[in-house]
Amino acid sequence: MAVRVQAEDFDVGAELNALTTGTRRIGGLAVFVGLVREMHVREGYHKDRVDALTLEHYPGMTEKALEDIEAEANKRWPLEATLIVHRYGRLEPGERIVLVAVGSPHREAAFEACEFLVDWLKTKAPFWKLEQTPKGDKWVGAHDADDKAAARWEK
Amino acid sequence: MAVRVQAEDFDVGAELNALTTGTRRIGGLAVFVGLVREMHVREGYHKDRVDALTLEHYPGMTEKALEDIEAEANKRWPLEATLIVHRYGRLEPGERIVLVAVGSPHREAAFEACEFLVDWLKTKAPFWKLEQTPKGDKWVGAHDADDKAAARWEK
Amino acid sequence: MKVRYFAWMKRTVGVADEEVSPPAEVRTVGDLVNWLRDRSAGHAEALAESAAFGAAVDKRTATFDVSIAGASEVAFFPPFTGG
Amino acid sequence: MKVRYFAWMKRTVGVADEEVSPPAEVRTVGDLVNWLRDRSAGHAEALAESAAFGAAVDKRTATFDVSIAGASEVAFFPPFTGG
Repeated sequence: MAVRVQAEDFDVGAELNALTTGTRRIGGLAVFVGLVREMHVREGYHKDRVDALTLEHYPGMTEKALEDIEAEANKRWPLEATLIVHRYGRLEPGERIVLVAVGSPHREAAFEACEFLVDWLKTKAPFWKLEQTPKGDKWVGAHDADDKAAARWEK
Repeated sequence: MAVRVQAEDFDVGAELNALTTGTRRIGGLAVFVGLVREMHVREGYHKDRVDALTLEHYPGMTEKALEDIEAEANKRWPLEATLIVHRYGRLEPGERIVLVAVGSPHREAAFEACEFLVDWLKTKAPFWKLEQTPKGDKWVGAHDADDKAAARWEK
Repeated sequence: MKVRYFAWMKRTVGVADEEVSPPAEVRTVGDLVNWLRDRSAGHAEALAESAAFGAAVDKRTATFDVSIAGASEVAFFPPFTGG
Repeated sequence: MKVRYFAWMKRTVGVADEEVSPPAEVRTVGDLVNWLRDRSAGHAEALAESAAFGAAVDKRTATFDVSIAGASEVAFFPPFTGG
């Protein structure tokens, strides 16, 4: 179990190797990598172009929130390994934002727990996205879809 | 879109980098890595120990089957990138067997398509597992659970 | 007690954090919100709609009925948009 | 026409593949199964239970009612256990 919040990029291959080395009880490793997507680009009409994102977070609270979420996943599913790495700071389209990796003896548990972690960290970890556009900075609003995705795991 | 069947191990980090480089339309990358799990090991009583697996496949048909499954996923979900790498030959506990990676603008589509690919390749791609145990070789039987997992995507 | 603001609330209030000493009758997160609104026009604007933001007491998410007694840090922020 | 066997069926039949020339009345995969059973005790054992194995015609999965007319390769194998 590990949680990291950092400005630097992460090496997905190295992270996954470290996670699975030394254990032979992982049958399935489910992984999610979130990337900055080039948004709202219309051919020749760049009104809504996003040049970059800046991720602000709440140092100290972020780590606690991610550890709580990770502990909850380990309580709900039989997991052998979990990892959450989340970046902050300025990120351009194509850059990695977040890595979530879950190893379990069984693939169903790995997939479910990975989706759970991604859904919950979007709504329960203190990050805020500021979009840089040609018209100026714009704070990203919360998505109803993300709230719904997170709510399906409430019990 | 790409499918590979090979005896050699694969480098997860390098494969994912190659998959996402050059496109900025991927917001979420869902990945599954299947590993050989140490099975049925009971402390001091190794009756059911599995020393290794040998994966046999049907060259020529395997590639076609995987390409069909990959095409089906691309028909069902809006995907930007898909990759299936499956190994054959002798594999020891802890070794990687299969890599499935799916990039999409949206994380829900990436997760669903990745699970779909894993479920379908288990039941529709011509691979057979032979277990090496202290008591001799044993062919692995098909799992009802795998059939059920694959069936939920039938329509 | 330190009060911190994040994302657009920080820009609207005009400071990232400030030391405050609310009177004894300010007992909960909700009481603190009411009390802070009077500090400036920026505070009043940022804290106007209680449904538009959340809070944390000592770095744990807290609802507005949670006590701030003994707390060293209270934070206010808009809904999270990470991931 | 080449017939191929995989996994335990290959061991039970005793060969990985063989060239066969079935008579004209052997029209479908099912007909071929019946015809192959008479070739040896190993064939009879491997192909005894039609529910226990599947087939492919020219490297595409095929049910037992599929025609083998013009096919260059027919394969028989137990349920897949990859992934």
